[in-house]
This record gives sequence, C-alpha cells and structure tokens, in this order.
Amino acid sequence: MPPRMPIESGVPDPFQYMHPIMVRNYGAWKHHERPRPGVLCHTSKNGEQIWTIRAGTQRQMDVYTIRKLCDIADQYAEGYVRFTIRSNIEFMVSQESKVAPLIDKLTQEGFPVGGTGPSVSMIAHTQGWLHCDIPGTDASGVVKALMDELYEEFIREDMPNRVHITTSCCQINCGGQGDIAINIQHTKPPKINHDLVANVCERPSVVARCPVAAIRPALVNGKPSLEVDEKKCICCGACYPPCPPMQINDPEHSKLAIWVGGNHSNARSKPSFQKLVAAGIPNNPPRWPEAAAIVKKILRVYKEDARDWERLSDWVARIGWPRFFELTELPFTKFHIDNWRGARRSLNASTHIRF
Amino acid sequence: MPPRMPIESGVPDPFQYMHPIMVRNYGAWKHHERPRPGVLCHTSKNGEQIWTIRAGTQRQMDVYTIRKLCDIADQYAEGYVRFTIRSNIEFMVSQESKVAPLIDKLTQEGFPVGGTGPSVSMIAHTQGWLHCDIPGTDASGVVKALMDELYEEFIREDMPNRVHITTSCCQINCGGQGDIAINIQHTKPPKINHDLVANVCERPSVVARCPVAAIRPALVNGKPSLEVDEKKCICCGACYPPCPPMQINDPEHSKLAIWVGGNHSNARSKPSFQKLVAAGIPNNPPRWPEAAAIVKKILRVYKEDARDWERLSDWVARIGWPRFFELTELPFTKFHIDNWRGARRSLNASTHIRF
Amino acid sequence: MSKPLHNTPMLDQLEGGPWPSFITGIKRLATDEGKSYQPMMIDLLGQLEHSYQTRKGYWKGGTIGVIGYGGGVIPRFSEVASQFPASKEFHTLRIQPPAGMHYNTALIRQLCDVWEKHGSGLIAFHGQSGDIMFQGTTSDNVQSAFDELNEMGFDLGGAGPAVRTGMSCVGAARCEQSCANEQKVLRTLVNNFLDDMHRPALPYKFKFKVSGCPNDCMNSIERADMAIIGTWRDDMKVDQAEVKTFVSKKSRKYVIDNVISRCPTHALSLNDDDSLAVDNRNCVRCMHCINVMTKALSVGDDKGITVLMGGKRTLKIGDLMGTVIIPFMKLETQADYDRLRGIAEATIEFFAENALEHERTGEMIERIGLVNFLEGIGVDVDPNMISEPRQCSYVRTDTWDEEAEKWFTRKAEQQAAAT
Amino acid sequence: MSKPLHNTPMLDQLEGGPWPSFITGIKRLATDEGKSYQPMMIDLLGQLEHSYQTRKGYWKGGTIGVIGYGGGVIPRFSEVASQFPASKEFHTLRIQPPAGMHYNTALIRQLCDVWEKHGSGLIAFHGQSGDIMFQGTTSDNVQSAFDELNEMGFDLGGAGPAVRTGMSCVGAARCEQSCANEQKVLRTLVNNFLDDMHRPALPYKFKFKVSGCPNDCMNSIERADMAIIGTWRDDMKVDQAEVKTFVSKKSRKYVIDNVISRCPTHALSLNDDDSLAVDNRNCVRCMHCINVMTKALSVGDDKGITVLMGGKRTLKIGDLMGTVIIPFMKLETQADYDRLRGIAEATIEFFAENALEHERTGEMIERIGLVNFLEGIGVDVDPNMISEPRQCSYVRTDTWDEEAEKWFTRKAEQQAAAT
Ligand code: SRM
Ligand code: SRM
Ligand code: SRM
Ligand code: SRM
Ligand code: SF4
Ligand code: SF4
Ligand code: SF4
Ligand code: SF4
Ligand code: SF4
Ligand code: SF4
Ligand code: SF4
Ligand code: SF4
Repeated sequence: MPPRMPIESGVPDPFQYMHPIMVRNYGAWKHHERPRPGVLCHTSKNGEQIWTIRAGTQRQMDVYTIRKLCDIADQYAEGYVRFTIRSNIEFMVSQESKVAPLIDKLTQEGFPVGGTGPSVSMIAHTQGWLHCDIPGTDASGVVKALMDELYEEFIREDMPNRVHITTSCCQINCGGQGDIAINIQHTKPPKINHDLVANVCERPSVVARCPVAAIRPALVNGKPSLEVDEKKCICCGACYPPCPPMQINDPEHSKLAIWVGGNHSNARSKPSFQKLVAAGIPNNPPRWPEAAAIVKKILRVYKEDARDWERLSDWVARIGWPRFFELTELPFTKFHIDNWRGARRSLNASTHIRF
Repeated sequence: MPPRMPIESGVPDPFQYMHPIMVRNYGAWKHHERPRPGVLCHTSKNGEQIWTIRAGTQRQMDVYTIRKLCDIADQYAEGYVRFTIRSNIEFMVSQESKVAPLIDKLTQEGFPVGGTGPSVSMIAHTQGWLHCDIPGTDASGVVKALMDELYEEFIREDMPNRVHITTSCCQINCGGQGDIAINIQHTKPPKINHDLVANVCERPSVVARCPVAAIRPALVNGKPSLEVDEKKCICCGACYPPCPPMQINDPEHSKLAIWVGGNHSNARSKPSFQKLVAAGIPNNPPRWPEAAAIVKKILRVYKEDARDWERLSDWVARIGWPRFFELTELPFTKFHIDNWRGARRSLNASTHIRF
Repeated sequence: MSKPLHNTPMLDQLEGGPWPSFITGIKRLATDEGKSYQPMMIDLLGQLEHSYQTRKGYWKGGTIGVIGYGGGVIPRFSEVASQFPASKEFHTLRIQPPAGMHYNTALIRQLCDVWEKHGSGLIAFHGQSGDIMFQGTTSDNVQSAFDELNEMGFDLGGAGPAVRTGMSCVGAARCEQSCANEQKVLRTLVNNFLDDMHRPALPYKFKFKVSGCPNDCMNSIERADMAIIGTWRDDMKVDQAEVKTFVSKKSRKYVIDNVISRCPTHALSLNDDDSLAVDNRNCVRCMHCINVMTKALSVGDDKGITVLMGGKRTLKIGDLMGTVIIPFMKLETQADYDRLRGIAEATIEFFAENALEHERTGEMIERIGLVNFLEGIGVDVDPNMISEPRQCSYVRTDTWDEEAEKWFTRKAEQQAAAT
Repeated sequence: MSKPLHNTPMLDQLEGGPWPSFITGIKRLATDEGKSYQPMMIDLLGQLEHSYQTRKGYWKGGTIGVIGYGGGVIPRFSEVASQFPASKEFHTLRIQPPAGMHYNTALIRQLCDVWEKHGSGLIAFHGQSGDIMFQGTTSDNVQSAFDELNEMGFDLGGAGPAVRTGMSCVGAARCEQSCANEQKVLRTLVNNFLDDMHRPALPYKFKFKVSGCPNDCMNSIERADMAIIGTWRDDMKVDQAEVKTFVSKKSRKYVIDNVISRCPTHALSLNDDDSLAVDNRNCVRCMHCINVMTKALSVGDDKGITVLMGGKRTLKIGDLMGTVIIPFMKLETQADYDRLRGIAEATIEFFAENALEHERTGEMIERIGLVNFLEGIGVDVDPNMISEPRQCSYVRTDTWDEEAEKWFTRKAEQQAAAT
C-alpha cells in the first residue's frame, strides 16, 4: 500500500463550527456592552444579541479538563466555544438568562470568569521546561503561579485599562510584547562543550547568529570548535539553539527581567515596545515569588495612579519614567540606559522633566 | 617695545550698556503684552513698564546704516538697543508715547517693524559667497531676496505661531534647524584636483571626515592623492573644508533643498529636527525665485490650515505628512524616506493614517 | 498500578491557588490507569520536577515529521531518558485551528479522542502563533495522529523556515469594530502558501496575522511579517444623541479629559451643546474614542485594509514593528483578494531570493532599505509609509527630477482614473 | 574717483524690495570717497558679482591672528585677486558682545569708528554663534583693529577647535519667563575657559548656550555642546481670576482646544467653573500654557537650571540634540556657580582627553555611550536623562545587584540629607 499522502487543507473554514447567531450576523455587529466582568453582550444591526462568557484556562489542558469544558458548554451554553489569543475560553449564548447559571457552573468547576475590559487577562504563555529545547525557565508554572496571585484582577474589572502580561522562557521571546513581560535574561556567556561542537554545530551559521559578532571559529584541543569573546558577549543565548553545546542556561545566572509598556494596539498612541524596568530577579521555581512581587507592585501603583483608559504605556508617558521608578521603588541603573542600535532616540533631548 | 599682549576679558558685563529700566527690574518681570506687531510691553513686579520696538536689519551692515540706527535710537528712543539672535534690532523706551513716532521713523528709514509674536521673523543668516571659503550659495542675498517676499509676514502677526526660517550655504549648516530651512544640497561627488592634494591636504584626516567612508588614499599619476568611491559618496561635501582640492561646489549640481519642522523650543512637544520636503531646487541668484516660491507656498498652506499656537512641526504632526505634500503640491519621492542611522524610527509602524 | 509516580514536591506546590492547574491536569493523565499515555505522563512529571529542582531544561530537538511534509512537528527527545524512559520522546503536532478559533463541542471532543488514542492527552489551546498544540507523542504515533486529524479536515501548521500558522481575530463574527472579513483574509493568504508552509525552504519563518481593526487584537504589527489590519476611509459614524447621553452620564470634564484630549491628532472637540465635532480629515483611525463611546461612535462604511510588513521579535537586531506598505486597499471583490494575494506572493518571492539565511523580512528590509524592498515587490513609495521624512542631509539626490516626475505622473493618473 | 565700480547687474537686483539691502550698504562704502576701505569694497562687490555670475565662491583660508592668541580671526584670501586686487585679503574678527547683546549708542558708535579706521566698514550683528563680526580687513590691520577693540573692553571670540563664543537670551533683563541669571551663567562659564578659547587645542569646538527658560530662545539644546536652561521645581503660579478673564474672552472651547488639550502630559483640566486645575506633579515645564496665558500663569519660585550636553549640527553622524545631564540644580550661591563651573571643567577635560580629532562632545557620547561619559565626568545616572528605558534585551546585566545597590545607597543618602 502506498503511504497516505496528506490533504493539504490549510486553515479550516470556521463557519462550520461557529455559533449560528455569529454566522447570521457576520459583519453586522452594532455595539457591545459589558454587563459584568467576564461577560460581553454584542448587539447586531439586525437586532440580535449574543452573550459571551469568558473564562480562564491553564492552556496546557488534559483531555479531562477539555471535556469538562465541553460538558459545561453543552449543558449551560449552546455547544459553541472559541478560544482567545490569550487561551481564554469563550462560551456564546443567545439568551441573557443563561449567563448567570453558566458563570456559577464555571466558577464552581474552578474556571475563573473574567479577563474582559479593564482587567488583567490571562498571561501569554510559552513552552518552557515542559517542552522547549532551550528554555531558561518554565512557562506553565510561571503563568500558574502568577495567575494565582492575579486572580482577583482577572475576575474584576478595576484596572485603568486592559492589562496584557506575557512571559518568555528564553531571550528569543516567543511571548511577545506586553504591558508587563517577565522574561529570561542570561547574565553569563555560554559554556562551550568543545568536544561536541564539531559534530553538532554548523560553525559558520553559529558565528552568523551572534548579534555582536562575539563568536569566532577556533581550534580547541586540536578539534574545530568555537570561541566566545567574553568581553563582547551580551549573553543573549542566540548561539544556543543552533549550537546546543554552547550552553547558555544556568540555574543561578539565568535571571528574570521585567519589562513594561509594550502595547500593540493603535489606540491613542502608536504601538510601542516594552522597556526594561527590573532585572537580576532570581529564577525561583515553583512559585517565583520575587518576580510575582514586582509584578504586583507595578500593578498596584498603576491601578492607583493611572487614569481611565490609560494603558500602562500611556500612564508612564504621562507621569514619566522617573516617577515610575519612584512609585514602584525599583532601582534605576546604568542598564536602563539603552545602548543598542538607535539608542540615542531614547535619551531625553528636552527639558521635559517632572519635579 | 614688547608687543602688546591681549587683555583676556572674555564676555563683557552687559549691565553697563543696558537700559536702566532693565537694570532696575532685572529678574523681576511679571508679564508682557504685544500691543501691536513689532512691539512688546513688559510689566515688572515693581510696576514699571518697558516698551520694546523690534525692527529688521540686513545683519551685514555698513557703518552708515548702523549709525543711522544709533541716530534713531538717540532721537526717538532712549539710546539703548539690543540685537536679537535673529539680527533684529530692539529699541527700548520707557513711555508708550514714544512708540508710534519711533515706528514711523523706522519705517520711513526703511527698517521694517515687526518680527514679534506669530510673525515670520528675520531669517537666520550665514556667510555665503561674501565671506566663507566653502559656500555653495550666497547667504545675505538669499536672505534679502526672501525677506523682500516675506515682508508682509514680518510686519504682521497673522501666522498661527512664530515662524523661524534659516538658511545654510553649505551642508555643514551653520544656520541651524528651522521651521523652514533653505540649505545647499550637493548632488555630485567632489571633483578632485589631484595635483594639489599632496601639498594641501592631510590625507588621513580627510579620509576620517567622510561619513560613509567613501574616500581612500591613492596614488594618482604617481603622486599621493585621494580617490572617492563615487557609488558610495553621498555628496555631502564634508571632505571639502579639510581638502579644498576636493571641489564639491558646482554651479549647476549644487542645488537647494528645503526642510521643515525644526523646532528648538520645548513648548508642547520636545524639540524636533527638520525634515526634508523638497530638493533639486536650482541655486538661482540673484533672487532664487524657485526656492522663494516653495517657501511662500508652504507658509500659505500653514497659515490657512494650522491652528493657533501650532508651530509648523505641531501642525504637520496633526495633519500628517501625506496631507502636507498634498497641500503644498510638492512631490513625494524615495529620497524622503530616511536611510541614515536610526532611520527605522521614521517608518510608520502603525495604522495611524489619515484618509 | 503499572509504574509508581515520581515524587514531585515542587510541582505539587502548583496545585494550590485559584487558577486552574496544569499539574493537576497532567497528574490526572499520569494516574489514568491503563491509558497508553499513562507511563509517559508519569515520567513527564518526573522530568519536569527534575527541571524544577535543577532549574534546567532537558529536551533536545531532532527530526520527526509526517509523510509528504517537511515541517509542522516539533520533535523532542529527552536528555534524561535514562531516568525517565517513558517520556523519552515527547513530540508536538502543531495543528491549524479554524480561523478565529471557533469550535463546537463535537469537534473538540473528536480532537480529544484522537489525542487520547495517539498522544499524551495533553493539548494546548493555543500556541502563541495560533496552533492547537497536541503536546507529546512518540515518534511512532506522529503519523497516525496526524492522519486522523487530517482526515477530519485539519492540517499541520508551520515550523522551521516556512510560512507559519497565521491568526485572525474574532472580528466580523462578533465585533462591531471589524472592517474586514478576517477569516477570509487569513484563509486566502495562508492557504495560498501551503507548499511554503509544509516544505520549509524559505530563508526563515514568515507569519501572517489579521486584525479586523486598528485595535489589533492579534498583535499583528509586531508579531507578523505581514500584518493585515482593517480600517475605513470615510467619516466615522456619530450618533449625537448617544454622545449627549454619554456626556451627561460621565460629565463634560470626564469627556474632555478622557476622550477629547486623548485624541492623538486633536481631531475631536466637544461643542458647547455637548455634541461632538469630529475632524475626520485628521482622524488617524486610532479607535480610542470609538472604544470609549461604543454606542455613540462607530467605524465608517468605506472599509478596507492597511498592510504592514516586517514585524518580529528580538533576533538578531532587536524587535521590529511592521511598516506600512499598503496604506489602504479595498477588499470586496475577488479581484481585490487576488491583488492582496499577489502582494503576498511578490513579497515571499522577494524574501526567498534576497534574505540571508535566518533573516526575517523586517531584518532584510532594514538591511537593504525600504526603498529597495518596495522596488523589489513593485510597490510605489507613499508618504503614509513613514511617520516623517528624512532628518539627515546625508543623501544623494542626483535623480530628484526623475523621481519627482514619477510622483506627478502617478498623481495625474490617479486623478484621471478618479474622473 | 580712485577706482571705477565694477558692473554688478545681478547684485543691483538686490537693491530693490522693501527689506534693507546689504548691497546698498556695501555700495555706500564702495563709493565712500577717500575712505581707506573704498577700494577694498569696490573689489569686494566685483568679486561678489563674479560669484553670482558663476555661482561659486572665491575665498580661501589661511593663517592670520593676533599676538598672544591662536584663534578668533577668520582669514580670507581671494582666489580671484588678480581680477579684484583690493579685496585680496578680507579677514573677519569675531568679537564677543556683551552678554544678551545689550548696547548703548555710544558703544556702537565707537565700534563703528574702529572699523571705519581699521576695516571695511562692514559689521554683522551678529554671527550665528553670537559674535559681532567685523567683516573684512587686511592682514596688516587685524592687530591694530583688535588692539583698539580690546582696549575698549572687548575680546576675540572663538574659532577652530576651541571653546567658542556663547550666547545667552535677554532673559532676566526683560522677560518674565526667566528662571536664571543668564548673563551671569554665560560669563561664569565662557570666561572660565578663555585659555581654551584663545589657544585652540581641543579635539574640536565646544559651545555654551544659555536660555532662561524651556522656550529656549537660544536654540541651545540643538546648537550647544553644553546647554544651560532655566526651569523651576515648585508649582507654577496660577491667577485664577485672570484664568477666568481669559476663558471668558476666548471661550471655553478655545481654551480646551488650544490650551488644555495641547498640554503634552495631560496636566491641565478646565474646571466647570472656568478655573484651571494644574497637575503640577506631571507638568513637564514645557511653557505652552504659560506662553498662551501670559497674565494668568507664570513660572514658580523655586528656580534653577537643567543642563544638557552634546547638541550640534550635521557632521559627521547627523544632527544631534543635547541630552539631559543635570536634571535640576539650584543656581543661587557662589557655591552653586562653582559647582556648575566644575561640571563644565570636568566635561571639557574629559572631552579634551577622549574625543577623537574633529569629534564633537555629542559624537563622543554617541561613540562611547552615555554611561561611560557620565562616569568620566563623575555624574550619576538618573532616569531624567532618558525618555525611556532600554527596549532591547541585548545587554549584559551581571552586575545588576551592585548597580541597584548604588541607587539605593544614593536614595538613602538623599533622604538622610533631606531630613
Ligand atoms: C477576544 C479577543 C480577540 C480574539 O479574537 O481572540 C479580543 C476581543 C475584544 N477586544 Fe481585544 N481582544 C483580544 C485581544 C487583544 C489584544 C492582544 C492580546 O491580548 O495579546 C490586544 C492588543 C494588546 C496590546 O496592545 O498589547 C487587544 C486590544 C484591544 C483594544 C485596545 C486597548 C487599548 O486601549 O489599548 C480594545 C479596545 C477596548 O479595550 O475597548 C479591544 C477591544 C476588544 C473588544 C471590546 C472588541 C469588541 O468590540 O468586541 C473585544 C472584547 C474585549 C474584552 O475583553 O472586553 N482590544 N485585544 C482577544 C481577547 C484576549 C483575552 O482573552 O484577553
Ligand atoms: C510553541 C511556541 C510557544 C508557545 O508555547 O506558544 C513557540 C516555541 C518555539 N519558538 Fe517561537 N514559539 C511560538 C510562537 C512565537 C511567537 C509568537 C507569534 O507567532 O506571534 C514569536 C514572536 C513573533 C515572531 O515571529 O518574531 C516567536 C519567536 C521565535 C523566535 C524568534 C524569531 C525572531 O525572528 O526573532 C524563535 C527562534 C528561531 O526561530 O530561530 C523561535 C523559536 C521557537 C522554538 C522553535 C525554539 C527552537 O528554536 O527550538 C520553540 C519550540 C518550542 C517547543 O518545544 O514547542 N520563536 N515564537 C509558539 C508557537 C506555537 C504555535 O505554533 O502556535
Ligand atoms: C528676543 C528673543 C531672545 C533674544 O535674547 O534675542 C526672544 C524673545 C522672546 N521670546 Fe523667543 N525670542 C527669540 C528667539 C527665539 C528662538 C530662537 C530663534 O529665533 O532662532 C526660539 C526657538 C525657536 C525654535 O523653536 O526653533 C524662541 C522660542 C520662543 C517661544 C516658543 C514658541 C513655540 O510655541 O514653539 C516663545 C513662547 C511664545 O511664543 O509665547 C518665545 C517667547 C519669547 C518672548 C515672548 C518671551 C517674553 O516673555 O519676553 C520674547 C518676545 C518674543 C516675541 O518676539 O514676541 N520664544 N524664541 C529672540 C528674538 C528672535 C527674533 O528676533 O525673532
Ligand atoms: C560665521 C558663521 C555663520 C554666520 O555667518 O553667522 C559660521 C561660519 C563658518 N562655520 Fe559655522 N558658523 C557660524 C555658526 C555656526 C553654528 C551656529 C551656532 O553656533 O549656533 C553652527 C551649528 C551649531 C554647531 O556648532 O554644531 C555651525 C556649524 C559649523 C560646522 C559643523 C559643526 C558640526 O559639528 O557639525 C562647521 C564645520 C567645522 O567646524 O569643521 C562650521 C564651520 C564654519 C566655517 C569656519 C567654515 C570653514 O570650515 O571654513 C565658516 C566660516 C565662515 C566665515 O568665512 O566666516 N560651522 N556654525 C557663524 C559663526 C559666527 C559667530 O562666531 O558668531
Ligand atoms: S521563549 Fe524560548 S524557551 Fe520559551 S518557548 Fe520560545 S524558544 Fe522556547
Ligand atoms: S550569548 Fe549571544 S552574544 Fe554571547 S556569544 Fe552567544 S550569540 Fe553571541
Ligand atoms: S553654512 Fe557652510 S558655507 Fe555657509 S557659512 Fe557655514 S560653513 Fe560657510
Ligand atoms: S562628498 Fe561626502 S560622501 Fe562624498 S567623498 Fe566627500 S565626505 Fe565622502
Ligand atoms: S482587532 Fe478590532 S475587529 Fe478584531 S476583535 Fe479586536 S476590536 Fe474587534
Ligand atoms: S479614532 Fe482616534 S484619531 Fe480618530 S477621532 Fe477618535 S481618538 Fe481621534
Ligand atoms: S528663553 Fe525663556 S527666559 Fe529667555 S528670552 Fe526666551 S522666553 Fe525669555
Ligand atoms: S507648562 Fe506645559 S506641561 Fe506644564 S501644564 Fe502647561 S502645558 Fe502642561
């Protein structure tokens, strides 16, 4: 029998799985309201309404959990769900009366209802120790530990605007930008296992990967290997994926760093990149309390000081970075001063100063 | 007799030449008004007032013109004057009654009164063919020709905010940033007189001056000279001052370019650099009509479209560059897209677009 | 019980707390007597605890795939298989979900069944690029799992130097801000490049992301090589009665301080009668006022899209945002969609030929310059592509007149076409 | 008449028009029978007309100075002296004016007399760096002209790789916005570096500019290596009665659209009773509202200065703005002025030792990095020096804890000092 060849079907058509009200009113929505945290009510131009109930999940779900969600969807909703970009699940129902029982059931089964409007939504999640080949930390564990701490912020809507947190388990940063990002930051150059390089690594491509040209081919103990100029090396770990013998992960020296103010939306200001605010934070499983404390502190001052509709980046733009460091009590160091390409743009070329 | 050695006296003390009201109220001013264009009235905390009448000059003045101004100062004012950073002269008087006769006299003698508030003030002036060793155009002539055209804008205050124009007679740009800047832009690489290089130029420093490393030492006809990689050369002329045999000025190919939106003040937005809007403009003495026409066009649309207190840069920030090109009818070309250091910052990384 | 559970004191600490616990879930699988995945999940927990204890990861890559494809499976082999033999292979299948991530429960149950049979029972909804990640199976089971999913109408996503799985927001399905048919855009684009997805041969990855409006819920500007974002060209819609209701509910001061003065281009003004003046000519469609006053304000009717290119994360020159390449195009007729597909084709072709190895589109644009890139894909320069013209006089403008002429010709043609 | 005038058809066209004509002025000198400068000015006009006709300049440099000094004179020798022999030398003396450019007529007349006697009779008030430029004299007359000016209390300004002539705004002498004693700052600084001004031996030029407030009428941020700008630390002063007058004169809408919504940090709000709420904590002292409402608003009482470094024009890396180095310092006591002078000394010393030839302070900072520069001049890092922290993770943070400790220690010391 010839091998089965794949059907290259690509992205499936979503209409076959979509709630009928959404199909009927596709492209004809008029406005929406949030009757309570975790619930959206969209009204269409045809007068139809749909209620969406959003609940948090752990993303990496066992089939039992998934089936439990299906059971709930079948019994308390209408058999249709969708997932958001932040791994929240959404149940769509056609009647307001179904909302409260569904919420009760979800809450009872341990699925927090929230993540809408000005709340802290689920953290964007990566692979970590559970699956990736290059992680400096875990992802699912970090997310779980943090979401436990931010539970109230998820189920309520009392932040100034929506808060999108991300994590990344290595400096490649699959987690993307975030209002707050908790990322790995290595602090020591890779340790090279010279015996393996020749067999495992394509040396020219490894050399080409280094952003600061710190790697050069070398003969070590008579074998072709690689050498790192440790003074130049910025410990980014970019050499590690193409060359695993260049071990960058270190139980002690792979630290966490926290970044704030990443903003993808075009609302008000243009999209912005996140900025480094804290580093040198211990990578401390299973609950990463030091990182959690800083995140919570940042959220607390943001919540106290920001105005309605100010995303974290908008808030800091208004109050200024000096005040951000003052309020969060984080130290300001020379590392905060950018020295990467185009860094000059980040210097204060004005007398705009708050006292 | 031993030679006279200089008295290194540095910057003179200004109080000896300052109007007595200014001396008495030094540091104690309260507010000011502009009773009419060209006139400021400052009131001090001590209740004293001083009227300032500002008039345009040609900057490069013969002693007769200067003495005439002194005569006017003695007869119609109180013998004290100062010059502004834009080569305007200011007469200070203690009584309002002196203002009108002074203005009449100045006007009658050909000195325009104005340049205050939301007017087009005198153009920042450089040396040009009259004195500099590297100019691609004249300065005094350009300024005279343009100010003739902008006379009404100088004596009136009907621009949205103050307009500061500059000129520079080579790409070194002694004229600084401006709301509008009219500068030389060379378009052909330097023509090297190889016979002279060895005698006149310190070759390593010339090589070091080139911003794009297009110059290399070379032997030409057996003599040490320099060679320019004409593909790399951006025709900036930076090599010409240290090495006059690298002639960059060209009667035809040294063109004028117009830049807008330079803003030194911290008012509202942070200070900003000017941006290229038009180039390839003929360097056309004695009256540079092509450049003048573009400047006037820009001023006209700015005046029509900008809101009160918008400097040119603020106005364009609000209406956007596409509309600027539309309204001014200037062509948008690939040259407008920055490709110098940090150019990425100038790309539109958002959906902020006006239609 | 076939195999004892490892001691997992650190992981156990992730079972407390109010948020759903992935550890509890994995333990459920590890204690699922008789299931094929049980031993694997027991050892997976062991290895993970070992990672927590030693603060290091223990997976390495390899080469695993399905017949006919060069990518889409992420192979994982354990470096500590001697200690945890049952999870020595733990490969992940990246499967593309329906556009917009819509499911009914029947479908999800079917997906669970497949993974219960051929895999670990652990599924991630979804990966950061939008795949359903079927996490953990053996080399032997990869093909059978895929076959079953493929028969259901599902296909592998991207991995390696290939076109990647894309994402589109819920958009038109349930969002009044939607200015595009997001699912159609996504399917048109991704499904046109399935060869480039399944047989990785590009210089590096290439991602599409589609957001229905400038709120950009898909993070497309920063996380996609080609971002398609819905927008509109005519005036926004203002329901002045609703404006007044909003003002009276929230107070004038609130509206001035939170709506009027937050407009990035000063395009809003509150009239003395509490109605709203919108300067649509200078509105940049940022969405802010529309987001705040959901009932009073809404997007216009003349909808279309903006296309940006070159977004990506850190490697190797630092994060890049996309750049506007197509300021506006309508997306209504088949011809419109063909045009969009054509732009994507030209881009990927140019990328394939001109990017260095492991160089993303944005890095290539950075290296060769936007103008050369535009020439390469046959797009004219446009002032909407920049936030501001050049600031530095270091530029050679010999051919100014020719370039200016191009602009004037283009404008004249546009004018002729319009009349 | 000693010498016929050259034909100047092009220059003649610069005599028409309403603006004062420098050509008319030069012609007056060229027709000034019997004056020593007459022949020189006749030929100057000839050479200038030749430039206009051929669109080229015809001056070259050389070496001319006064005894005891290495700079301050700009030597000009004609390349077309064979055609225009009387203007074959046309050197300019750069003379520093009184700070703020204040004059009485007696002084000006005296200056004219000197230049009538020793020079061309042509004086520029002023050069772009603030010098009075005595334009045009022969090599022989440079010394005598200088001697006479020097006896009057005037000194040469800077030229070449030296400390340059500085500028300070009219400021305290006649401006309510002034937060500093501008003339004193300028004189303190420049007059401390006269050796570095008169004997050029720095890597490149170094300019001071002083503005009394953030309106920066001296363009100091972009045009000075060291910019000193007045500012204040306490609350701005608000005369609410004048606010109300302004609002009633201009209308609420006008005030909202032109004052409130233009504040860069949303620090203003118009109360319902037409009074103004200022969030002084977030006001960045941009001056806008104070400029617009001159009578209602004014700067605070706790005045001081901000120091920025590194501004300059194009060569060789493109224009640079200065960077905040000292966010705020008081400038009241002699000790305060000494401290400022100390900062300038440390800066120029570091510049002298570390800049490459023909490299400005800003370029040096760009090359070595702000942090190294700060260490070099003994200034601690401060978040006011940046608009935002780093965006790229490419940084090595081994010594994070030490650096953090420095900050905490510093903060503790400041707190201790404050109490
Ligand atoms: C469901 C989802 C799209 C999807 O297809 O999955 C979605 C849905 C909506 N977004 Fe979103 N956004 C979703 C992710 C995002 C993201 C991406 C992300 O979370 O990583 C962004 C960009 C984030 C960023 O900038 O970093 C995003 C930026 C916005 C904004 C802009 C907010 C701002 O002011 O900056 C709005 C406008 C608003 O809040 O009214 C918005 C508004 C909305 C609205 C209100 C649109 C509507 O009228 O229906 C939707 C309900 C939101 C709510 O939670 O109240 N959505 N939205 C995503 C839910 C994620 C979650 O579970 O938390
Ligand atoms: C699985 C996933 C994280 C997750 O748990 O969700 C992931 C995991 C990996 N990413 Fe990623 N990336 C994932 C989304 C992203 C995103 C987010 C996005 O697509 O919006 C980004 C940032 C956006 C971008 O494309 O730049 C991202 C930027 C990277 C990069 C850096 C790319 C760059 O140009 O800077 C790499 C490195 C590389 O490709 O060499 C990378 C490489 C990897 C590798 C393949 C690591 C490696 O080289 O071996 C990881 C495999 C982990 C594993 O064992 O499964 N991953 N990666 C995401 C894909 C799941 C899916 O298909 O849905
Ligand atoms: C006299 C002078 C200072 C001097 O020591 O010579 C001066 C004097 C005043 N300036 Fe200025 N400025 C002077 C050059 C400048 C410059 C520099 C320049 O012209 O090259 C700038 C920065 C220009 C730039 O940003 O490119 C400057 C930016 C301002 C601003 C900020 C305007 C803005 O909104 O951006 C103000 C505020 C205002 O207009 O109310 C201001 C305000 C003032 C005030 C109103 C201050 C006061 O309360 O007395 C003074 C009267 C101005 C008037 O013309 O109405 N002055 N002012 C300069 C007159 C130049 C001239 O003859 O035209
Ligand atoms: C005379 C003056 C223009 C004027 O007519 O007002 C002038 C004239 C010259 N400048 Fe300038 N600069 C003059 C103010 C400026 C300014 C404005 C300022 O100081 O605020 C700048 C921009 C600010 C700055 O310092 O960057 C300026 C930036 C330059 C540069 C570029 C410096 C740079 O780092 O990019 C050069 C080139 C050089 O020094 O090699 C330069 C070089 C020159 C030279 C010496 C050309 C040369 O290398 O032979 C010019 C001598 C002309 C002459 O024959 O007198 N001149 N020059 C100004 C000095 C008069 C005075 O002392 O008051
Ligand atoms: S961030 Fe790094 S470690 Fe984490 S999943 Fe992505 S590539 Fe793997
Ligand atoms: S860690 Fe980064 S900087 Fe260091 S050698 Fe590797 S790639 Fe280069
Ligand atoms: S701009 Fe150039 S030509 Fe003009 S004075 Fe300055 S250095 Fe000379
Ligand atoms: S003109 Fe400029 S780019 Fe060309 S060789 Fe001279 S210095 Fe270099
Ligand atoms: S991007 Fe716009 S259209 Fe899409 S879900 Fe978000 S708000 Fe709605
Ligand atoms: S959408 Fe944004 S830019 Fe347009 S009017 Fe509203 S706030 Fe202003
Ligand atoms: S800088 Fe400020 S203090 Fe100085 S003159 Fe200008 S407005 Fe007045
Ligand atoms: S001075 Fe500027 S920043 Fe301060 S309140 Fe006024 S407008 Fe706002």
